[in-house]
Amino acid sequence: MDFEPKEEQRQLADALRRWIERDYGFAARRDIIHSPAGESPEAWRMLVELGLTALPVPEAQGGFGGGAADMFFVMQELGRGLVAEPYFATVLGARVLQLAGGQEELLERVAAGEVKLACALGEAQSRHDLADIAAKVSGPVDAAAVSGVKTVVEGGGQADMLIVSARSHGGQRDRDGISLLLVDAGTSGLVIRDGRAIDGRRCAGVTFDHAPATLLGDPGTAWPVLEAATDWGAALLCAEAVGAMDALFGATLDYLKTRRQFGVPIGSFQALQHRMADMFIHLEQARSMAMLAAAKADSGDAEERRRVVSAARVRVGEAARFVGQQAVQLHGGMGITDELPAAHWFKRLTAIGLTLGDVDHHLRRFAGQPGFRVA
Amino acid sequence: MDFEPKEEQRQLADALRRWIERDYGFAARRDIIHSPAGESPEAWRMLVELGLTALPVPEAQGGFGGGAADMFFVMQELGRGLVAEPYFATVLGARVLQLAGGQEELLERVAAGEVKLACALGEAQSRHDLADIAAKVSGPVDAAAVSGVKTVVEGGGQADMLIVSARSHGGQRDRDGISLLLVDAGTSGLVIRDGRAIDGRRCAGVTFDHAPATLLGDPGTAWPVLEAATDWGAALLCAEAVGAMDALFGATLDYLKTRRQFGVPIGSFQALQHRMADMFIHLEQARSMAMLAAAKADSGDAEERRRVVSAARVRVGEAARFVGQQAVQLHGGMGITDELPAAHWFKRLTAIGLTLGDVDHHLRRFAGQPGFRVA
Amino acid sequence: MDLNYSPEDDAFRQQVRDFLAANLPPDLRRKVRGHLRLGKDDYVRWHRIVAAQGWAAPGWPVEYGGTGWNAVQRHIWDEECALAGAPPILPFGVNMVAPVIMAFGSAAQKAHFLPRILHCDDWWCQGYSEPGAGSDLASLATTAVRDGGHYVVNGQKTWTTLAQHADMIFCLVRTDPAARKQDGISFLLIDMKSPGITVRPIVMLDEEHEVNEVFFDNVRVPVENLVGKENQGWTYAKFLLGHERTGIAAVGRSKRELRFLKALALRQQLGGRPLLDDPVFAAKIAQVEIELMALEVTVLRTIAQEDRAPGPQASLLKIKGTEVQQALAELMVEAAGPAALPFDSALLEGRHGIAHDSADEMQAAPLAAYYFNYRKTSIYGGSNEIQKNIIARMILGL
Amino acid sequence: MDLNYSPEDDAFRQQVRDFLAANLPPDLRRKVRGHLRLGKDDYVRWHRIVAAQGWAAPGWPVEYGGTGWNAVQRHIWDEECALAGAPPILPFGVNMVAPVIMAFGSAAQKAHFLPRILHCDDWWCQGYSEPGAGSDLASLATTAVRDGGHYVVNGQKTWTTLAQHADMIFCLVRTDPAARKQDGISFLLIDMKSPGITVRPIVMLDEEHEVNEVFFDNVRVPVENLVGKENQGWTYAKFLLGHERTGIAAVGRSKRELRFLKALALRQQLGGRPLLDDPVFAAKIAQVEIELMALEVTVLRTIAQEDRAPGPQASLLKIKGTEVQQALAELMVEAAGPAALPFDSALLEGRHGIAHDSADEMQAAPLAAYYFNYRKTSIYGGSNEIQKNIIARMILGL
Repeated sequence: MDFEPKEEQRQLADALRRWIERDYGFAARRDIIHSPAGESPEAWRMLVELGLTALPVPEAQGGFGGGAADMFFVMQELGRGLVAEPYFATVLGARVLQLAGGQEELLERVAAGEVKLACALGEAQSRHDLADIAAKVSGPVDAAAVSGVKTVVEGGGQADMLIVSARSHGGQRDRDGISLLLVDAGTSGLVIRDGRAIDGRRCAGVTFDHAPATLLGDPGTAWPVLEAATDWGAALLCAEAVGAMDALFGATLDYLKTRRQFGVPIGSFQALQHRMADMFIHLEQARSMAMLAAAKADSGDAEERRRVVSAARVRVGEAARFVGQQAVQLHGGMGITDELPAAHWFKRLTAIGLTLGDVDHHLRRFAGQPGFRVA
Repeated sequence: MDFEPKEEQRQLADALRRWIERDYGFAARRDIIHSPAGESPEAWRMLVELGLTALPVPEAQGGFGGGAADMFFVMQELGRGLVAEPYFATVLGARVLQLAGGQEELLERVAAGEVKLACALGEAQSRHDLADIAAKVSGPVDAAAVSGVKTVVEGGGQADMLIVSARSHGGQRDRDGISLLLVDAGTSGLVIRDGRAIDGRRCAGVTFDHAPATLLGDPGTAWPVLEAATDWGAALLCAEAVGAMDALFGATLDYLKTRRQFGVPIGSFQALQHRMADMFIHLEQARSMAMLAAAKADSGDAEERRRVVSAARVRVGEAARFVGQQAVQLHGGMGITDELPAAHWFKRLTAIGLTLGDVDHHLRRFAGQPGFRVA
Repeated sequence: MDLNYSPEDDAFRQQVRDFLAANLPPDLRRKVRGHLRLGKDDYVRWHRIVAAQGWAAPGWPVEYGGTGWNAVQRHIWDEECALAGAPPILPFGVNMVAPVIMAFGSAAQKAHFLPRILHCDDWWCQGYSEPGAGSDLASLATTAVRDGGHYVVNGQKTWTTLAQHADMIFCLVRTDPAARKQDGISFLLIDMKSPGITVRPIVMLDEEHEVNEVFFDNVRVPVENLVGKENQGWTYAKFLLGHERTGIAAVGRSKRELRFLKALALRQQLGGRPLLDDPVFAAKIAQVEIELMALEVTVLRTIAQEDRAPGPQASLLKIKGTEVQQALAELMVEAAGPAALPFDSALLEGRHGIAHDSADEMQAAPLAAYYFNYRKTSIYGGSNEIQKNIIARMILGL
Repeated sequence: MDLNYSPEDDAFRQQVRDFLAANLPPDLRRKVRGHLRLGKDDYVRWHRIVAAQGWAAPGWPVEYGGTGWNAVQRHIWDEECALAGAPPILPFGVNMVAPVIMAFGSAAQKAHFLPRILHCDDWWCQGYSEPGAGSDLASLATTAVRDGGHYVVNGQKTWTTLAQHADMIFCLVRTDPAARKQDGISFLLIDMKSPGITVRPIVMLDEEHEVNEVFFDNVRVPVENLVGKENQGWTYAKFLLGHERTGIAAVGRSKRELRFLKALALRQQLGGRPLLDDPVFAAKIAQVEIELMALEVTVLRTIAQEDRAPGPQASLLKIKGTEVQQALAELMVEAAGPAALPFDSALLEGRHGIAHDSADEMQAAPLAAYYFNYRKTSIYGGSNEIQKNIIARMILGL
């Protein structure tokens, strides 16, 4: 058993962190997220150069064939550095392509950093249930089209290609009948409404009106791929959240040691010390679960994967809420200004908590696994 | 609006408290609850003398016609003083008799303190659902008999008469078909297994085997009476819990001011000060809800009564859990010995939380009222 | 013990409701209920409507323009305004500086300022906190040095709410640097148009410009604008802290937000049923609703001690009031789910930026900003940690 | 990063399971799983079975009778014993006094005491806490005054677990009253049969006789029973605190209790369905289960730093371990509902007092006592508040 990064994992994380410290600091990030584009071509180039787009892509498609455990250390750094580029959207899309099969050329281009992806999965009514799909597939298998409205598509306005979930048959919340399709962002029948999200990233509403689309796999059979890919993505979000929490916790600890009131550092007040101890415990428990999720996110045992990923989302989500809220509280007024990174970690943690299932969703899913009822 | 006791309420509470301080102190109580009988005839005589058995009985039956608001101040003192006599069982029975009607003579004898009652309502499978009744009524209306097993009957071994819920018709959890019956404790067909409860009181398992019984009201129609009476009882338990919490909180505050470690009173540690502030807030919020429940427990508006009583049980229950556990914690080792009253208040609060519905039961009931869904 | 409102109270409530139904502008009501941002005009417009009715300052003595209502009536007024979705009457003038002027101000100050506060002719802001003096307010460093008929003020205030709109600021300033820290403080009224004042916005985490830094660079303030005696300002500030504070529990506002939350949870779906019918989510809402019921009774218990100042009991109301508000805001975000992710500042400001697909989206869009904004409530007005210190010391004697 | 057990670990686990299946007496297993009370004989019997296998002190060096297992193997052993429902090997001898004797004791002490500890020939108890020295242990007042070849001990210890069975007690005593409080303390081994020792039971809230007061009235202790140097006892006590403490998380035991809770919640009904299927109750169990999963990984992370003492990290394990244990106990009471109300001390002691109506009743009857008893876990071994102080100071540098 080993909880340390391997040497190449450590090197990559270190390189990423050095780049963030040098070129993606708080002020640089602020300019990027408030720019009209909402992303930075230079930053993207750097992520590609570091090998991050190639990391999760299989070696056969020019990638490094990294697993969720490799992604763990990358996502942790991106969370720490509040990197707002559409990287997660792209690698989540790459994971879908890899699991669905049949898009090897596209995967190569993703690995090379030439193509950005986004996953259009949620709809207005679906909340956290990704099987709740009203969008429809029409046309023959070799000339399919998609119609429907997808909401809150992270990186949807920045992507070159969209991966869309839509229904080939079945009732609106059936797991049977779901298809995944590939849609070119420049195609006809597509309206993308790009906007900012609460964490400074971009998300879009996307309307598909008979948009030409390529089926990924057989029609109506995509649920296992969709679930496996989003579990993998959920595990990555756990790692990112741990990175963000770690940094936020550190900033709060510094603040408690330097901010003085009543003639002493406020960190000398026992009530605040115990709060910090509680935050520390949350953080360590969350870190443990994020590691476990990374270890199981690409497991072949689907129930074990579901169980561990949902457990991690619950535990990390609870920690993110507590650490986020309390870090802001302990910063006092400074914690709720746009001017310190504290609030931005808090906002990112909040956004993560609303992405790919909230705590209650995953708690219900965890308790819904057959193994839960075995005493 | 007025939150203060009326003059006669205050006088009765004062008299009760003086008696408890004089004759029902910690050592005296210990002897009573460890005695074979588990109750004290002298204490009962005193409760009768103070008018407590007459208090909730209508004036027409020789009582004082007191409402739940009058009982509030009495129950608060009994909670504070940890009085373990079967008083609650008796007045809950009296409330059933009053609401069911037709037992005026028996109510007179209850008011006079000549008869103790107990309510045999729960069964092994029912947990907190008092409509979950497997016990059966048999025989004609004027010569009914009861068969079944009732569990955890408070004061069942001390009572002269038992009030029993049993089923005249309907399915096991139907509200329709429930009857309430009166059974003489000395009658044939009755086995009473008396034992101690975790709070030092007495509770019994009672097996009825064709025990002769008198129907209270028409067969199968007792649910509204049962629900109204137990709501009234639940409001009384809120008042008792507030009294117990009040006393436990006071004892903890004293302990924090006198117990010294590291050369200072432990109450000078900020983490413990904040804990006490949290307990204080719980206590005051619970007190507010217990008052509201007392004001509405005999209301004619059944939905309002259900809503408020269940809300009060939830809020008081949460407070009891927090105040109880933290008071014990703050007492350190001393808090978990049998030798200080702290643990006994804690145990009584725990027992109250398991009687007539726990927090989750009442939370579910509160959210199940039609008004909850009106936005 | 009698927990019912009297028939007179009920009649009064009806009178208030009738007034609100007839006079609260629908656009303001819509903004408030929809968690949109209020501009200066919104506040002023509503204040003047209420002032025209003579109800702008229910807590004031009748001779200054108060209503003569008792504490229960004032509570009913607050509650009904909040339930209806009326903008708040901002406290800085009516509830903060006015009571100090009444109690300690000169005749000229009373004659000049009080009517202008009542009718919202002046917009006031509060100059207490400084970068180095937050929870430890008495360590403030802004100085006022007497120079003939003026004080010359230098220093910096911060977290000054809506100072960008303000005509006047009331400030705690240090007039005797040699004295013990609470003893050398004075209470000054300063015209915001005075030369030497600079207001710098502080953008908050929801990107709203709600608070400011206010810099004083040799600002000359006429000595007539000193309230009471020099170096007695701390006493006046403390007087204010002990003043009417049951409003801080915000029971009426939280009742309105609870309704919003339930309506949202009825529209949102889980497994094909309204989210409000999910046992786990219903239990969370029920728990907050019950906490709010308890808080309302606790407020009424405090009020029932008719016109005695609530004192340290107000700390309990502040803590619980803000906890309930924050819990409601958080549950709204949770109910909205991913729909709470988009951040649409144009919509928040009442403009229509992005084309929204549905009314639901428009209702969800402000919620995360609202949740973020409300994190302030456990920090400002004496953080909840400070309130617990107060309970421990003043009520529990620890 | 690799979170899987190695094939060797798996093989070792199977070996432990086989041993337990063959050697754990069913009556002990039943008592432990059913939350009944263990008597002296129960502990001794199991200790000697394990000792016969050579596994009674896995943490000891091999030369004293240890097993030579690595940290992961020791963890597997602990976990499997707990899962199987084995009585604990009490820590006072094996894990507390033995390491001190090994590190600081004389050759004679090692030769005499260590084998007797290994085979449970002596029952040890711990004499640390005093009425005036709980969290502030260093303020202890029990004195030992040198008189020729003896120390004469006077004073009182308290919270002494199972002292009523003990043959030996290891004590912190004050040998230099003039020194700074941590500096004048010595570590003495005292025969419980010495004249002048009185043991008084302290009955706990669950009415169990688990702890005691121990009074010393001119008790004469041979100087040979001093461990290490006079006035160095505090150092030895601290050494012990930094020792192996991942076991304190009690992951194996909590896994066993989680199974018990689920089995109970499958039998109990709500609305005609198993309580475990109620979404609200299921969510509570799931939350504890997830906390326990996280704790297990946190323990393994600590262990993975192979044989480095966990140090202040142990405070985290202590806090979370006890919180999980207490939450499980509380949920059991909640699941049992009113059935947890009867208190049957005869049943707890393994006798059959009251005739119970059903196996369900017998399973429910001990649960409230178990819940009450487990309130101790956040108090003893350094209260959880003290553990937070340690985290703040030692890990966070506050």
